[in-house]
Amino acid sequence: MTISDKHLISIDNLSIAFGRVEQEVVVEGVSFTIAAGEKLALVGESGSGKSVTALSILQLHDRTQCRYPSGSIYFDQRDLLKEPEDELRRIRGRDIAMIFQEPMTALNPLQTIGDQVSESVIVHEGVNRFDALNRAAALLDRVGIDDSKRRLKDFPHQLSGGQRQRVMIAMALACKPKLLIADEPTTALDVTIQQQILELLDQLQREEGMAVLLISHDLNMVRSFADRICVMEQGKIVEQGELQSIFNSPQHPYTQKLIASEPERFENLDSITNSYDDRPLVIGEAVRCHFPIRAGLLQRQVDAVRAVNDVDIELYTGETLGIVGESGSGKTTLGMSLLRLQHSQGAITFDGIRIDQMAERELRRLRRNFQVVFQDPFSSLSPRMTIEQIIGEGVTLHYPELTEAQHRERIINVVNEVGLDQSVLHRYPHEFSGGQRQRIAIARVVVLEPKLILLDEPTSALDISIQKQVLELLRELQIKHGMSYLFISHDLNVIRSVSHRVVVMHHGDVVEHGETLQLFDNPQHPYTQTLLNAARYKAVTNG
Amino acid sequence: MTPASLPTASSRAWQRFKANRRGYYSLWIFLLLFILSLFAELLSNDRPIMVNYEGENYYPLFITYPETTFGGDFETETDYLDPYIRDKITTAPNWSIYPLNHFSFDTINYDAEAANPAAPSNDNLLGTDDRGRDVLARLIYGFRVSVLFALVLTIIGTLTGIIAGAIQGYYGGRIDLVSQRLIEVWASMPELYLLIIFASIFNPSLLLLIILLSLFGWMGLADYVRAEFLKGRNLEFVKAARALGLNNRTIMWRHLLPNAMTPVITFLPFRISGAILALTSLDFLGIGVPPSTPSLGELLAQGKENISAWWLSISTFSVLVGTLVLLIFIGEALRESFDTRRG
Amino acid sequence: MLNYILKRLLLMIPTLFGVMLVTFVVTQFVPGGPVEQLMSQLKGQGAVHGEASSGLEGLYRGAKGLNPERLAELKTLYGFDKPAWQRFGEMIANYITFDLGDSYFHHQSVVDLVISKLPVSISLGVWTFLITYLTCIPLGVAKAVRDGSTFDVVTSTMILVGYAIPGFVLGVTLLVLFGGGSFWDIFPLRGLTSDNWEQMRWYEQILDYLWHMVLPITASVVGSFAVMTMLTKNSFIEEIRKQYVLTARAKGLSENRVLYGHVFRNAIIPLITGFPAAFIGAFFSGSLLIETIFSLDGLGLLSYESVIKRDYPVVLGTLYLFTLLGLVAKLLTDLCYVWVDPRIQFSSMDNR
Amino acid sequence: AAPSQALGYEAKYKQGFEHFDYVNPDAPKGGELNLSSVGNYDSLNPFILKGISAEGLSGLMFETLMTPSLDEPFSQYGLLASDAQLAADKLSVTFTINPKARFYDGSRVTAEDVKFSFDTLKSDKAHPQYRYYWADITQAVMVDDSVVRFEFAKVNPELHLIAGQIPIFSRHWVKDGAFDKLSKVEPLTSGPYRIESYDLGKQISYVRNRDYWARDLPVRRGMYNFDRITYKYYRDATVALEAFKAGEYEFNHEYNSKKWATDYTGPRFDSGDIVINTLPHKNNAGMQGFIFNTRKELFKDQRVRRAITLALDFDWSNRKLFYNQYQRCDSYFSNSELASTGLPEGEELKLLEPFREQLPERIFTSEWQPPTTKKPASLRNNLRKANRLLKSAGWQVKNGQLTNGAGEQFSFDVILAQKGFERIMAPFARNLKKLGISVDYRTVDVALYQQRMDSFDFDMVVSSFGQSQSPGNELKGMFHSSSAGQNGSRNLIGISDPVVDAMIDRVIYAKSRTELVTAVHALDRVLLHGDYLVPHWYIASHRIAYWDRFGSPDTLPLYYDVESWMVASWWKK
Ligand SMILES: Nc1ncnc2c1ncn2[C@@H]1O[C@H](COP(=O)(O)OP(=O)(O)OP(=O)(O)O)[C@@H](O)[C@H]1O
Ligand SMILES: Nc1ncnc2c1ncn2[C@@H]1O[C@H](COP(=O)(O)OP(=O)(O)OP(=O)(O)O)[C@@H](O)[C@H]1O
Ligand SMILES: [Mg+2]
Ligand SMILES: [Mg+2]
Repeated sequence: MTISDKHLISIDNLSIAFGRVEQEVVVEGVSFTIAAGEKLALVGESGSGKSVTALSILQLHDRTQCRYPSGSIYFDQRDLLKEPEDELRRIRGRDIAMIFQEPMTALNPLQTIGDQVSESVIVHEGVNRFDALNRAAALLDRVGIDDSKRRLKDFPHQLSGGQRQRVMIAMALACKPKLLIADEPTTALDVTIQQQILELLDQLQREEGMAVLLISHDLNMVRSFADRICVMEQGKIVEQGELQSIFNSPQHPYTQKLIASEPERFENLDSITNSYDDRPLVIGEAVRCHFPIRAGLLQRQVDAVRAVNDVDIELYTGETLGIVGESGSGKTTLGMSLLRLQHSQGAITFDGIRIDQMAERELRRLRRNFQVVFQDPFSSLSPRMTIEQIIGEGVTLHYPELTEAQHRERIINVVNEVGLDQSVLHRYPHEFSGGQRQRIAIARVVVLEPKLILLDEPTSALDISIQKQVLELLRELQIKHGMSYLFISHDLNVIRSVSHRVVVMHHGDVVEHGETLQLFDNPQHPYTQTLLNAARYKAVTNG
Repeated sequence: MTPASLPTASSRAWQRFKANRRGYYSLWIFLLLFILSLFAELLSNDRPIMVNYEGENYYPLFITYPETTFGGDFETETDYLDPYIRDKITTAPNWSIYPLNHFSFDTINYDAEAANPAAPSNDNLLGTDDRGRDVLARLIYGFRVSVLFALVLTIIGTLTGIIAGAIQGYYGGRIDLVSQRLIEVWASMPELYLLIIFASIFNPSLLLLIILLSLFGWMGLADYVRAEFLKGRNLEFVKAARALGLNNRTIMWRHLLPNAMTPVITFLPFRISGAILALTSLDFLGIGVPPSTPSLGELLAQGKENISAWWLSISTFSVLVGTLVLLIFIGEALRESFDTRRG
Repeated sequence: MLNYILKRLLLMIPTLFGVMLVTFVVTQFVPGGPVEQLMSQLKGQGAVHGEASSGLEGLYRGAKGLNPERLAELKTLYGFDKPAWQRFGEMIANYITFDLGDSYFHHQSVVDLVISKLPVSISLGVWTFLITYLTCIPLGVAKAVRDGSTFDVVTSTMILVGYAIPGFVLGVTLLVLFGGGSFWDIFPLRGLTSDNWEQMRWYEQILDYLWHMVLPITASVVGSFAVMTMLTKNSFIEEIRKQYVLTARAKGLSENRVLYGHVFRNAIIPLITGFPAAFIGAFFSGSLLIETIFSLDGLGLLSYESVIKRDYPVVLGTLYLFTLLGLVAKLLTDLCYVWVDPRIQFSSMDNR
Repeated sequence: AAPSQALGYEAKYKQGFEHFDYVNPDAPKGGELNLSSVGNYDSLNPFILKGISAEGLSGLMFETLMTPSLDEPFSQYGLLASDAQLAADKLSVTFTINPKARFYDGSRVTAEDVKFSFDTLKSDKAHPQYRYYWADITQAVMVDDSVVRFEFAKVNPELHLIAGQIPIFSRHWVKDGAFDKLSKVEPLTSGPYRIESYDLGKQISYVRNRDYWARDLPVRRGMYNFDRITYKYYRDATVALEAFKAGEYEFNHEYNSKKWATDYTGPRFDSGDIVINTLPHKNNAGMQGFIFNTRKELFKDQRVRRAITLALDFDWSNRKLFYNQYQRCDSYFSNSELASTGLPEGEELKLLEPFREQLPERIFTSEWQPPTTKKPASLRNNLRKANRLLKSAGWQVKNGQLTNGAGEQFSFDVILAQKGFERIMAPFARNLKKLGISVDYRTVDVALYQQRMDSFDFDMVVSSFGQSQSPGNELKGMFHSSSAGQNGSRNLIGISDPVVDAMIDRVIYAKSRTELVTAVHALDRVLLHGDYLVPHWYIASHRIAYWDRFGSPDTLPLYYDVESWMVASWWKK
């Protein structure tokens, strides 16, 4: 194929295989091109090879693990597959930058975010450290991080999920690359900030002619942002074309299915009301969690991040309570505090028992009843355990009576229920796609059938069909076992479709709560209003 | 795929181990050498495997015959290398089959001419040590004793180190604070004096040595493991494991330890070789092993005493380097088998 | 944190006390104290010296055996007439003011003795320490990056050979080859400086010093590469495959910047664990072997001899000093952990 | 009045002699001599408890009233003293100090200095050994400025000689009395050398005193020829030898047979730059051996001891371990005229006769000879003999183990203080095993060893009984019954035999040298026939190597330590 100058990057018949011993082809014959200033969206099933393809553009796969049976990646007249490492290094970060799918694990845990964001500027543009830090602060401002000067000195673990994602974005944009690969860049962001980010990308595209390869499950976002669209399924591109034509007349059955599925509110969600008379399952009274801000040589505390401020919250048996709110508003911290996974003040009652002062040893026996799906599934999976061990561990602990066969059957069932094949069981967490890991994290928890699950952004990395499958599974379990969920999400559609009630958090406070539909229809607090407006606006513009 | 055919975690680990060819072959070579050395008696011995004397068969390797059996003077065990006896059992019609090397670890080549330590010769392929014992035989037996001793010592030391380090690092707080101080006190115990005291009470033996060295051998590693655990216990997957309701032991064992193995595996080969050397480091106090026990350390010590007898140092040193290199390569493969991010 | 440091500092007192107590008690049970040593010396020929009698042993004509009167006299000489608890009490009281007492066998106070041995120990220690770390870390990193390559195998084998060469054999071989009369007589055989050092100009003095250090440092450094290098290598390998390294690479950083800017800090915890101890060791530990071979007068020899000769003031005094330093070093190590990895806390697992 | 003293005989050198026979009176003066020492030093005062004093101090700097000759058993000639006079009651000796005697600062050596030296050394400020050694010298009395008298507590044939050996130093060296702290001040003495420079622990140089007061004295003629003598310190003997080969020092005395045989090779030896030599001597080598602790039941039977003695194959050890450098100890006074030979005759027989009853008949009928494996004898033959002896003592081999009637197995332990003896034990143990005896041997910490010795808690050890040319009191500690039960004594064997006691008394109270020699012969015989130990070996020469730069006297002394003789009487070519 001749490479037209118009194409910034052109991928031809690319195949990628993993495994040192037995090779497993995960991407097969993929071809697409992106012109300068063009915005291409790569959508598709979770685990279809989107991230792997994106990484291969930067040639970042571990060479001992990964092979390219066929294909070429031309960028700037050069085949990146054949370029020497030195050349690639010059391209990376400056010409092509990437926003990684899982911002939590993609940041260096021991470097301040200031250093991480400013680094590529220092390296590629030779700016001195001081100026680079200033630029980093400005960038953080632009991606919506408050108090950016102070945040420069923070380490990644001090940030919320969404904040980390924004750091990742700032990092990628630092050198104004010619091509930005954005792998699920906004999954952890609330709608308002998401909007802000997209506008920023748009602006850069206009001003600098930046091309964008957007990988996303959020069709709304794709629709409002992309020029062209590629659909992937099982390692192959099944359809590609102009945005409108694909949305209007999808050809491939998978594309059709994708576009058709929109989250709907589950029907019988209101039936829970009768149990409100009972005692709530979880009561949190005046839950408070402040993180000290330290400064100086002796690291004395000078101030505190008020992540959660005297929040009162209740959750009833069989209920799903949605928690929404700005990124960094304390949702995760609140959830963790309620489960005693985060040190906090305030009274917490679970099933009539005060657990806030309970010793860890006693608490351990109760833990089976309340489980959690972490916001970042990757780092919550033990890197040296296979999926079977990870899922089986809880089962062995809490259902010691099961025979080996039953045990295994149970694991296989749950894996299937979250849409994975049982062949994944012997693999290790790093061998999966983001969405797959998320499902594994969910499977690990639901298999225990606890009374309460804290779901922290459980569907952010799932495409709509899988998302639906997972939500249905959750709902089914709820009906069958009367399970309760604390459901944290930025996706208001999802919240709307699954939750009985919703609380809205803002800067560590619960600013509003109520029945889902009521609250959605008639928001009281100004923040809720902005949030819903933004969502509505988004829906409308994409309408 | 049927569930049964799924590779288990351990079989995948084994696959990874095998994938490191060098380590894999090293393991085989090491095992081969070790197993061979377990049969040292057959390879290198001063007793014939079989003797036919005056029409009857004897099996001196397995049965002790007094010298009088073969027409000698003494009712004590026959010295088959004594020319007097050797003559009787090898001149026709009598015959006998000797092992490949005619010396056991403590056989003195009494009838050789050269002064000891004697340079390599047809009789003693690697020469003799300072009292006329065959170096080759001592190497073979010494390898066995040293490796066994070192393995036991290493296993004990490593396990204790891991457990102590893990508990301190994982629990932290007061447990860490107090046990660290206790260890500091324990570590500063004048080991040498303790050993001397022990030596004045007990008779030296390998077992005593193992016990004594084990008392102190674990502390260094404990610090490393503690550090890894301090670091590891903050990671999210540990939080996840706690959320699951796992008890601390399981979290430490299954979640943290596999991720804290770097120092353990790194030190393993060095610990083993260190233990091999420790076998004689205490000799001068009289609490080393009894002087006839063959050990690589003993040979090295002799090499030091007899610098000009190069065959002592060089042969022992080669065995030691060989063992160490094999162990390091095995260790490397072992590390890779822990490294799930590999194939 | 401040709280924690204070707690650690305060805990040093009972720890030190424990250390001294344990050691003191142990020394009470060791056979052959200084009095016995002197007794046997007085009796002349306790043991045989050399393998054959040659008629040169000093004869003590009055020798008759232990005389209780003399024994008591000797005991007083070393202060052993007082009960143990009293001696311990006095010792601790002195130690608090850093009065470490006088050696039984030397003419100096323990402190002076230690100070007089420092130049040798520091010379040896600091050079060895520097060379070791400056070689091991880059080498370990390079090996980690090229894991499994020929370079990796060859360097591994080399450092292992160095590790396994018995120190004494290496030292003497170096001496014979480069210092002795049989081969090349290039380097001096003993001491830190030449006899006429005082008369040299300053740059000659430096050269002379370095000239003297070559052999001892070589001998002490060769065996020290293996462990550190392998530790560095393995720690790096452990980290190098993590996702943040991809991020760093995606920024287009040079390999060195990725390795030393990003991976290093994550991989360094195991290296830190040994570091302060090694650093303090560099100043205060000395090496018996090297000192013996190269006729250097350092702490290695001092501690060994004091243990063997039962020079208890030196044994206990140096122990006190070095334990104190060791405790400080350990605290520093722990603080380093936090400094490297701010997520590390020392609080108990339960209250988080 | 006599300028010489001798123990029980006429001194060889008569008044007015020119020089000792073993020096070259015309030796040229000048040049340097470099020597070595293994270890360390931190003191310039050789007389105090603390510290290790520098090599050469006592020999080169300190002088005594009398000085011994090296070719007589025990004679002394006036050095600082021009005259020595034993009182008639033998309870004191009076020395007249040579009026020429000077310390190196030019001040005269006076009786006050002598008294001061004696008093200081006997005080509790000095090493306790002097107090014990001179316990019977009660005091020094200043008769006048140059005459001093030492008084004795009791009569003893040696005391007046011992008094002549007291090292003398100036009282101005010590000044204000803190003798035990005096470690870094150069001693003020009268000897041929003084310290030129020193570097503690590393080296020390002495320079010849050109105005040495005694340089023309007959006892000093032709001696102390080097202008400068330097001792260099090494921590390790192997390294020191390398330094020797590299020429850092010039003279080396080797004590180890293996090293002597294997390490003295290389280009410098081939080219003749370094000379190796063995100098014969007549030092009394005494007796060394694996001694039996006869307090143990196992070794009470002399037949058992004899049997075990037969199992040591000295000829093998000498050939295979010692490169044929040693001779077998065949007497408790090996290598000297004090060793017994042949059968007892004359005076000696008369001494033994009264004890015939208590003595084995063999003493009178056969000469005692250590077992040998030289042809026609053989180890096998010796072991056969041993076997018979053991049988007659009631020991039988059962299941390969020697067992007695009570079913006890024959086994014993040997503890060693030196690792080097393990290689000697190994073949010994092998041979014993053929007899069915199992031996356990191991090296132990010196302190532990000492403790076991002091309490006689051992079966067998290596011990050496050094002897002087004129044995005396010390024999009591070694072999007398009075010391057998005394913890810490040197009678490790536990000999408690009235005949031995009687012979020792004869030795101690011998009136003349001849009487002494006879009594010693008789004692030797009794001890040898008691089979108290497995005799070892001795060497009748000094193994030395030196750079070919020196001249040495044509005549060798008889009784000497080669290094101090070399320092005193060699010269630079
Ligand atoms: N290191 C690896 N080893 C083996 N298989 C891998 C590895 N990395 C990814 N895979 C497999 O490759 C496939 C594609 O993964 P990829 O991460 O590209 O999916 P994705 O399209 O990004 O999915 P998602 O939307 O869930 O992130 C998945 O099936 C995954 O299991
Ligand atoms: N360990 C910590 N140390 C200091 N500050 C922290 C720490 N963890 C969280 N924070 C801060 O607390 C605030 C709330 O964080 P939290 O993770 O609860 O947000 P969130 O609502 O879950 O946001 P997101 O939707 O982005 O995940 C943030 O400002 C964050 O920076
Ligand atoms: Mg992905
Ligand atoms: Mg969150």
